[in-house]
Amino acid sequence: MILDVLSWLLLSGGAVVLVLTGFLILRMPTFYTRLHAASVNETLGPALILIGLALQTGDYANGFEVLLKLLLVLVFLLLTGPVASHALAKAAITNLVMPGQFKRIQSQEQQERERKEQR
Amino acid sequence: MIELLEQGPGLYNYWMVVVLMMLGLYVLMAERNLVKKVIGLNIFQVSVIMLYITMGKVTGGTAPIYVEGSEDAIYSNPVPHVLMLTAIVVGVATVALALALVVRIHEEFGTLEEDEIQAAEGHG
Amino acid sequence: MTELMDVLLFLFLVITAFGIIRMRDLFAAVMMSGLFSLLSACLFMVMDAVDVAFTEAAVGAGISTVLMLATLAITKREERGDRRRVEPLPLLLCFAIGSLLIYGTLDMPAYGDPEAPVHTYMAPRFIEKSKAEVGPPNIVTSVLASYRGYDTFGETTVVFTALVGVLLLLGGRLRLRPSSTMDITMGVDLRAVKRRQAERRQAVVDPSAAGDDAAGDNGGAA
Amino acid sequence: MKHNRILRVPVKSLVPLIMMFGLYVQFHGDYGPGGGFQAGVIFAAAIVLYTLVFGLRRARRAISLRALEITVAVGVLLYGSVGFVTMMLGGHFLGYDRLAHDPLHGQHYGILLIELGVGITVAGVITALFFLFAGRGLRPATRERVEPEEDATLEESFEGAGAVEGTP
Amino acid sequence: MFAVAMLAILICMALLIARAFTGPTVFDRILAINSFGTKTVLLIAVLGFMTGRPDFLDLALVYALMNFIGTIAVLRFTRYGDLSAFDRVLEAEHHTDPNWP
Repeated sequence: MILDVLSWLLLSGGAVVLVLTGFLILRMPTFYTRLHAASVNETLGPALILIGLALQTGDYANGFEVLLKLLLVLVFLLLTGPVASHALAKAAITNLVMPGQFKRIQSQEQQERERKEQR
Repeated sequence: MIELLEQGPGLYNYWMVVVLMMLGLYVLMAERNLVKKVIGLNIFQVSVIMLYITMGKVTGGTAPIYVEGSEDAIYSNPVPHVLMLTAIVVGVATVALALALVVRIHEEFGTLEEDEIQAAEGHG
Repeated sequence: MTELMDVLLFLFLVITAFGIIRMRDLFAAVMMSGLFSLLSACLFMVMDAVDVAFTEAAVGAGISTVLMLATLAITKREERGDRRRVEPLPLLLCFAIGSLLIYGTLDMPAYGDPEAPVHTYMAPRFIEKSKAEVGPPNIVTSVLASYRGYDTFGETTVVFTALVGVLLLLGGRLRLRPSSTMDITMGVDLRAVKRRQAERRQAVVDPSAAGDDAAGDNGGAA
Repeated sequence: MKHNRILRVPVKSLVPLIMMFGLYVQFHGDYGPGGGFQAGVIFAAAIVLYTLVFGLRRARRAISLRALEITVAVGVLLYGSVGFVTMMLGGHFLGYDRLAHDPLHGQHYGILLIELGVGITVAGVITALFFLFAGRGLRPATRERVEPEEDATLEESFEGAGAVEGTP
Repeated sequence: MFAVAMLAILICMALLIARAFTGPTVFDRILAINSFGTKTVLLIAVLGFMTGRPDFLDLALVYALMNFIGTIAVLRFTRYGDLSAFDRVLEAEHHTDPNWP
């Protein structure tokens, strides 16, 4: 029972995190701020949801196996997500601009948008 | 919306499959860029696979792997799955070969646009 | 809920396909095709095709994308951007064929209908007997490997043949070309190296005949 | 500065784990989703990941294309020879019942063997495809061709350089 | 309660697809697609629990793995414009750095 409540809390918490960060990814003004939202979306959201699911495994016959696999997935996501985010940020810094120079990013976005409108 | 949820999607899947198929066909016919054509081929292929898998689904069924300890479980049809498994494998082989051809064509003509290649060959 | 997922995912899939078609940047199109493949794998999962979802995820999202990226790296990144108009004839043809096909689907059994003709022949037999006849709990594996073993043999051969084709097209003799070696040696011009070597060899050759033999042997052995 | 240390450390530890997972998929395919093809792709994916992070030359030093060609052929041959052996034992082509006294055991061995054949073939093919496509990139895509003969002499002279200099 | 999580995942997917299409720079697209891969992993996991057969988590692992490989490949491409020319960088490092393995 307690496990159920806890799992429900974790799942709904994960859902809220996912939706909020999803909106942030869509609405944030610059790339680096979006990256900030996305890394939360890639680590905290899955962690909450997967732990919430892991608390439910007691109901199943092969629960232990499922629990093990869930934890494996969680570890894998927590290992690769930040690495991918880091590589992305690094690639963006070398190819795009430094994070401080927001104006240049914005003007670049502006240019891209204008070019799109022209097409 | 509520009716849809009660009755299930009905023929919706087939229509979406047809739309996807036509998108793929349009790319194959109208696009001049060869890499884009390969992508269109991919879309077409996925639509065909989707058609088969849609047909294999049984309402209330589960994946065709025996559930331990239950005799009366309903399973989805495994035959389309097997056929499409083969199709995906052959599809990736096709894509790889097509991409190799694209690479060779680019090395030979320096372009990926079909009309330019035809012009370079002299009957464009 | 599963029906809603089905509807939404199909909608996403079609939107993604539209987006891919409209994209001029090939690199972006390839990335979006990776997304397309992930979405379709989700749909297979929803429609109970676990093995197909497995394969599509492994192939479409991973290997296909990587191969296409490698192709783009060798060729061009951008599509030629001068034509932006829609071609009328193919569009018309697509509409015609599409409406015919949709007319054809009106007679199809509804999604998930257990009485559909597909489910009345072959499949029940496989589902009932495969445990006793073949053994593995995964029916797909037993059909794939045992009942339809020829088919899988053909598939393996096709994959093998594709590799042979690609080897013929891209392989050649398997060593680095001079220009690429130049790339790797950080811009050291191999042709200059070669010229210098030839000069040096000439210098070795000229004073005595014995040096000639030694240099020739070494060159030949290498 | 070390190049991409953050990428390298996790990838180095991930690659063997991914290969092990590929083997799990290969031999667990009877009981759950998976099988030869998927396992081959996952196995190849591990090599692709290694190549992407550590470079093509290092990967090729570990696995040469020649070896891959042989591997692929061995996979197809394994599949075909299972069918041949069942014919030799008096059954149909790929009728695994004859492989053991108990038909069910025979089926089990047969499926295991041919899945192994498929897995070996696919792993080899995918890795070789990636090597071929990525290795092509080493040559800048220009229209001028390098003639094979000239190519050979260049390489010869480059390799023989040490020898020539070593002869006083 | 699984339905809530599933709905959230689907909404997040829609938002990410929107970002992947509007994304002004390439990196926005990569970011969106990478996050999308994680969402598919979650979708598989939650779907298994929703349909009462949570034993297909191997798939989730494969999705996560392939997503990671795809992201790394795309980043290689944006960084070096090539999947193999970065060998140069690695080789150079190899020559200058005595501690390199």
